[in-house]
Amino acid sequence: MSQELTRMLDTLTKDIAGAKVTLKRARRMRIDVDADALPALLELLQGRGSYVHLSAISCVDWIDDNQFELVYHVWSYESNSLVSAHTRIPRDPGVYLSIYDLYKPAAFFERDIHEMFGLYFEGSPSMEKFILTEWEGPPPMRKDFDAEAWVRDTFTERDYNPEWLKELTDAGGGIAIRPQDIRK
Amino acid sequence: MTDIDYKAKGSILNPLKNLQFLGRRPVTQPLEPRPASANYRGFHLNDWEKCIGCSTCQKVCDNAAITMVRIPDIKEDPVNGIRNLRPAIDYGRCCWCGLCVDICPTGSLSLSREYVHTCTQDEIDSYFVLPDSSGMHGTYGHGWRKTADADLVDLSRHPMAHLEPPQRSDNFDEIMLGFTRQEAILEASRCVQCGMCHDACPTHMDAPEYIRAIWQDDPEEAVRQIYRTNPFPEVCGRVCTHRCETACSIGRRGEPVAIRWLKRYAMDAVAPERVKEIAAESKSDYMTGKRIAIIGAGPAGLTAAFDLIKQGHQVDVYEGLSEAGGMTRWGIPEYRLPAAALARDVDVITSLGVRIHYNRWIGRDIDMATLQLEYDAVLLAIGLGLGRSTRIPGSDHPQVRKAVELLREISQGSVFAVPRSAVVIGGGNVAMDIARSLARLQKREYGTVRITACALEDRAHFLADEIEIIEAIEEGIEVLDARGPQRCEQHADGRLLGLKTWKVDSIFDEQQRFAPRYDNSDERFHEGEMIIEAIGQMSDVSVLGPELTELLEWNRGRLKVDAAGRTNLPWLWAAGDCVNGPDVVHAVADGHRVAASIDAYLNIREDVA
Amino acid sequence: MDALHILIELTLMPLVAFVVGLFMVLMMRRIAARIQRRVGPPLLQPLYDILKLYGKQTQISHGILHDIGIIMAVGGYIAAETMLPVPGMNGIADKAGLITLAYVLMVPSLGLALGVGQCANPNGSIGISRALTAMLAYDIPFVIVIFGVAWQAGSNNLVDIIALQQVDGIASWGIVQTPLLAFAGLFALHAILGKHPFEIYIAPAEIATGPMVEMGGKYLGGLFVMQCFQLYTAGVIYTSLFLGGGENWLTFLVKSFAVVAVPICIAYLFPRFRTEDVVRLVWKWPVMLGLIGIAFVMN
Amino acid sequence: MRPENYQAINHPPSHEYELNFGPNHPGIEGNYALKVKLQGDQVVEAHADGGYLHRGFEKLMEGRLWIQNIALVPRICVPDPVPMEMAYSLAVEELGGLEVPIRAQWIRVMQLELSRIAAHLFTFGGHAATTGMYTTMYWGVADRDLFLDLFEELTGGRVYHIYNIPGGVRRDIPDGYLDRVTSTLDYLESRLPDYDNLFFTNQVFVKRATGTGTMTQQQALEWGVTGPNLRATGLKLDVRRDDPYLVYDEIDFDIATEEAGDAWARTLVRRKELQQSIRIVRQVIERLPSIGGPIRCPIPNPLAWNVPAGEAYARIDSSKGEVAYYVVSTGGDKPYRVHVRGPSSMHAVQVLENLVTGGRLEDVAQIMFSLDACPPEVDR
Amino acid sequence: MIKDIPIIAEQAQQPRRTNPLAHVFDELMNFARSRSLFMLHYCTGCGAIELPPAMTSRFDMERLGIQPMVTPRQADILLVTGYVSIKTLKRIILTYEQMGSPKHVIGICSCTVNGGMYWQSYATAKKLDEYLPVDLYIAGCMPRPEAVISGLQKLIDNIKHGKSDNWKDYYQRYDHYLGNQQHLFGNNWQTPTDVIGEAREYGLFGPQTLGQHTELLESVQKPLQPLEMKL
Repeated sequence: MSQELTRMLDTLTKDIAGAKVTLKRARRMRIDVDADALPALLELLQGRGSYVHLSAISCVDWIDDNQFELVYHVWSYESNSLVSAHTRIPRDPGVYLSIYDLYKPAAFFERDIHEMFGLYFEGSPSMEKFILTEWEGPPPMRKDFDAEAWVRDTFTERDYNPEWLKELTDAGGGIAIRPQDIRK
Repeated sequence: MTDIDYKAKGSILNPLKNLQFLGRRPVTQPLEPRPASANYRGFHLNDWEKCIGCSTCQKVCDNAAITMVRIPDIKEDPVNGIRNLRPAIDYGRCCWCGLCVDICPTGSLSLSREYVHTCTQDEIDSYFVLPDSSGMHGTYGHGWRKTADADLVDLSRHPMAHLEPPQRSDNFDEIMLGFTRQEAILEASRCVQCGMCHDACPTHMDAPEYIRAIWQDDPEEAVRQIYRTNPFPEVCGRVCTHRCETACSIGRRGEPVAIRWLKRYAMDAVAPERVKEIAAESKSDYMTGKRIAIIGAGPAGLTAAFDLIKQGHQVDVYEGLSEAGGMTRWGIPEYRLPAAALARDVDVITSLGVRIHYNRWIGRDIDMATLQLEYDAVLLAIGLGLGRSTRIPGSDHPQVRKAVELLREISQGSVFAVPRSAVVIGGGNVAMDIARSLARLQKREYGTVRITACALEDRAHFLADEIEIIEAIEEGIEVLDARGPQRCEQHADGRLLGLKTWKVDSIFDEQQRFAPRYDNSDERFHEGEMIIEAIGQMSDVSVLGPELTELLEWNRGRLKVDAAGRTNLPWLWAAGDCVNGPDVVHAVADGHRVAASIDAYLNIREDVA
Repeated sequence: MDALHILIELTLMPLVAFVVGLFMVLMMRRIAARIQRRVGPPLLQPLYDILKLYGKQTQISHGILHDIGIIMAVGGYIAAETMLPVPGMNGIADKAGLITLAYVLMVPSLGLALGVGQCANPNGSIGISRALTAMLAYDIPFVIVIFGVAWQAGSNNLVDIIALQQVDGIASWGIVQTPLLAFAGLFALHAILGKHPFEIYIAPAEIATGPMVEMGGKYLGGLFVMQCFQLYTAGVIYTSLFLGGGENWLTFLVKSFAVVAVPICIAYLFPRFRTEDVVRLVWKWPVMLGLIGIAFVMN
Repeated sequence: MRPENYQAINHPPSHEYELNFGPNHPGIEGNYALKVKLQGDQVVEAHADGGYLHRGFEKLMEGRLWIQNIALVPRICVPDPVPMEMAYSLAVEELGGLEVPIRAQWIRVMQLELSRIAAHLFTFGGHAATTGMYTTMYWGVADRDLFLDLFEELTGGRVYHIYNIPGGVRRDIPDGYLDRVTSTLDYLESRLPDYDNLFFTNQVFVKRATGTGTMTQQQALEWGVTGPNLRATGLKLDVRRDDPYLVYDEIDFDIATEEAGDAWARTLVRRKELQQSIRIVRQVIERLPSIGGPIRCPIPNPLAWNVPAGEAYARIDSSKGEVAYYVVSTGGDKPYRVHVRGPSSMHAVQVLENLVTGGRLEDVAQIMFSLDACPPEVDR
Repeated sequence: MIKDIPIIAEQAQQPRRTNPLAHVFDELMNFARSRSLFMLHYCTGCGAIELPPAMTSRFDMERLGIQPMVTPRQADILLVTGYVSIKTLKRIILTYEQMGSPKHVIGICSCTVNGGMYWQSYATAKKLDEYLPVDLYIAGCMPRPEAVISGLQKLIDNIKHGKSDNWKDYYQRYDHYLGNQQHLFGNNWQTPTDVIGEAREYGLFGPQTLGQHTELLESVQKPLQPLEMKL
């Protein structure tokens, strides 16, 4: 069945330049596609391929390539299969097209990606902050934001000094390796 | 299971049926806390007897909740891999996931069934707890503890490809074939980075670091880490006594990480030319102009040479034989350590500028007095070149040989009559080496193996490595334990017949002195055309000459040196087996120590000058 | 009856009401606990709650009307208690009629409305508007029932009504004489108490406890006291109207507690209605039954 | 008290006013907020406001070892944590090419379904409480506690089980455990008539729930509704069937559906699922003793586990809907990226806003609970 | 439309009450307080999932006189159940300031002590006692209902003996708490409650009530708009 699906997808995507279909395992297909062609691909998938359920939009920050990868996971209730459409866009300026008019759930995911990665979606119904309304730092999910360093700068650790520790310190022992010592 | 038409079934009076509960007993539990289930994840318990302070729990803790605390009352024992650290838990971080329990290499950590702890702001320090086996507020018994099927520690070693007995028993090809890249990464991944190996290693090799580098598939970095402390990685990667593996925390309950083989893998994986570059990375550009003579091109001498040349001194090594390596060259058979591997190590050292003068026997070709005059410092690293004798009746027979000497002959390729049967006295690695070397020769010459090895110790206390014994048996050698040699029997024509042994009852007396007691009712005779004594070695100190021997201080037949390896003469140091007894890695450690001492001495002299 | 006697009665009657009310609250909570399969609060819990609330250090007032509102809420009930005869004490019951009582009983709701309006919390405002709607709903059957009983007894004086019912034992009780009115009355009582399914104005999940939203400390304490009085009032009115009042203290208390227990038992088995459903339901069944009852009475 | 802060709200001329539903509000599931604009008690506009439970899980997971994350994931959905562990484990197993032993798979199914039962009991309680029927809540939570006892015995933790790790489960089932599961299931079944009398056939509740928060099939598909909420619109769709994981394709169960698509239908679907879950667990109890073998496949040392590079998308049907984990590995010892798709990120935001708008103030809480929205899934 | 909202508080503690009954009265009040605790129904974090069991039939908190209350005005104890995201922490502080004294904060789970599970998270505050005075901690992640009940019993015991009065510390060292709040929330942070005024009212005005942080507050303070007031 999976073979048929791949063939079906191959014919579906033959007009889309640069689209590459790979079968990852049963019911999981991957399509790599250029950023320009993605909306057209999704429209085809939804309209002719019955992939009506947008399961998620994932964003991956490939900072070394200076790119964001957007992965659109769409599910078909008819053929019971998932297509993950992968596309990459430059990290700068980080603007892309919304697919809200195709898939309504995109509103949430695009808004989420906007506040977590700072990637702007043109045409999305709301790009207002939702979760991080009171956060002033950079988009936190970007790889160049070092959350642990931020936490170190902002908060202090609790400094316990229980009796047993005092006794050990007096006897020449005491704290040897703190947990932060082993973290690089 | 039928579907109910809920809407139709409902009557407005239906809920009133539940007024019956007015007459039923409540389900409420008593106010006192219930006992938790048998594998509840409550507060920590730690069995301090079992805990070795390896701090693996700290590494797996996802919440950075574990601090290692030094307990002065506990004795450190690096050789057996015990540190006086114990984990303390910050319950302001802990999430009771129990990963620390599942990964604990010793199984000392467990979680109790206790779960109530409350405190006010003033008592907040009570959230930082040093768990022992008594629990937080009293013992509630073990809850979550390690089980066999849930261990996160990989207790079994990744097997290495090796030659099977039929393939190896008639040749001197190297038995262990080395890890492939995939195998090495898998084996390296077993390491929990506790660093017990580092502490136990005489030369304190950065084993966790190079294992990590191997795991990260970066063998060059591994080689770099290795060369920081050991210029004999090819040798140590094969024949080291691997105290690291004895101390390895994984070895507490399973097979230790194959640290030695991983070292060898790192060397195998990097081209020799690249190794030379890496080894030379920290070499000083500045030449001090000091000259140092080193007698003996064994591991100790060459290690010292390696260090000293890197510090910019000029080093001359005098070697009595035709090749460098000392005991590692002549005393270890090729199937364990191919000469080519050793040559690569030596090559790296000579590539830094160390000059080795071969076939220069001290006392014969050059004397100590000359060296003292020509050089700023002299290091004596002459090793243990002579074998000891059992001195039992008949041991002066020409066919009763010393193992080291015979091994040297085999290594040098000297031709001698291979005996059809032989008896080896001794249960150490040298005994196994000579037994297995002879076995190979026998197999090649006669197609059969007739060798008996008898050791004083019983099987559980053999000095040789377990794997050596197993392989020896596989190769057809009869290994007998607890046999005390009594007499070398001769035929009337002077031909050697074999060895007579008694069963050993005990080896040491109450004061732990060597005083074997035998059971002479259990007497056995082992046939052998040749008997080889492999019970220990000694130094050939005759090279020093009587004058110097007089001047130096001695300690039970060995040179007396201070902690830095210096003799009582200011210009003379001694290092290696001749001081410490036989052990390659110890010799390397010694080489480093002496080199540091010499370097410090030369620098001071320079300052004075 | 001299003035002093009246004065003593006027003091004692609210006090008795309060104490009995405390136990009614306890009963309510215990019944709830029992139905919910748990143990429930200790004996003096209602008293502890009130004591604690009055002992709070912070007492936040939202203005003078807020204070007055609470005073009206509690005061209205205190006034009502003096009009409810108990065994041995009539207070001013023989002077004030049922109509007065009905009016006095509206005071607390109005007072609450006044007080909550001051708090400027939208939840409170919604809550109070719901409370007034509910009042509008339950007052109609309530008045019908009162009217019917008064017609039946030929007097709108509670003392007379009780006396009449005690003439002939159980047979002369209102519940036997006018069962339809009694049922309508129970219905109205349930709505007056504002228990589920008529609990529309507290509704924590919808409007976060409505009128009580800004009440803390002694204001909330006042509401707790009011609750004691409310339960007591409901129990005693119904006992007086339909169960022949109290022949002695024992029967009086048994009857009142029994009356209160009925809506409470029902309350914990039902969710709440929507506002319009409450109005629709209360205007439908009890009003219909009440009117039929009156028709019977008038015949 | 600073007096100027106690101004009355300036009512706009159209008599619209805003009301904050939450974060501290009993009508909100968890710590979440809904800003509703009202006209009378008609909701004209609703805006969800999340982030009160935001912890940055996805960032945290990038900084922790593969195995450390198993302690982290259950916290993403507190009332129903097992599917979170499971989806993460499934994704890592797919990446690492781990073959989960059959026995572990059956244990996992049992755990998933027990978790579903516990979550549904909790939801019934919460839903009933929004309409003021606390008795159901008291019962539901108390009966759920019996299932937590089962979890405690199996996994060592009542709520956060941390029991699944990539490769299998952490402990085998204790002796006599299956008997105790059976008796707890029997108890629950004997309680179901009581629940029916009290709650499911309670006409007051039926009246309140019918027609509340109705969505059509078309809307449900368009808004990305999943799980019981989708099935309440009459669609027989279930990840367990359509995209089977573990051993669900060997298990016999019906997909519970209802047609109406309102709060009542959603509750009823859960009620039926409860029975189906009991049925599934009973099948597991029947099969499990005959399935031997290990409970976990060997995994590398967790401290030095480089999961092969790649990406995996694991989907699971939780009691709330479709849980999915998108995990990307670059071959390191930590995930490069984990994206958590909680079902409530649809239900608690877009769907809730849509359903609440145009409805009544008194139904807001009920709609939220009938959708079984779980805010921590949204906030992550 | 500005309304004056006076605070009717108990007069500051009398130096020494001579009336022997006063002592009995105090004891009685402490007892009543300890036996009647209204708990704010606010699920701040994941530990809240163990509160329903503790409240409901199986563990029935009402036996101890504890019942959930919906608004802060009515509540005596604030259970901070686990991690507090910074966004929630603001609401917790607002809520806390609106509660009537005497009030008690209970920090449940690891996260309130030292960050717990989320010690490296950019979104959560790590130590609750920096921002609010905490009366009691209950250990666990999350604590079981029995542990919660044990903790509450301890709190009851402390209140009965008049020991649990950390709430006074908030007034006496307001500057310290405000400083930490400003550090985290920014310098524009303000709440609708006039803590300093209340401190004066209660006679809890201490040397550390005012300080550089309250000065900063004074300088940035602005009348709050109704919507902001509700945050």
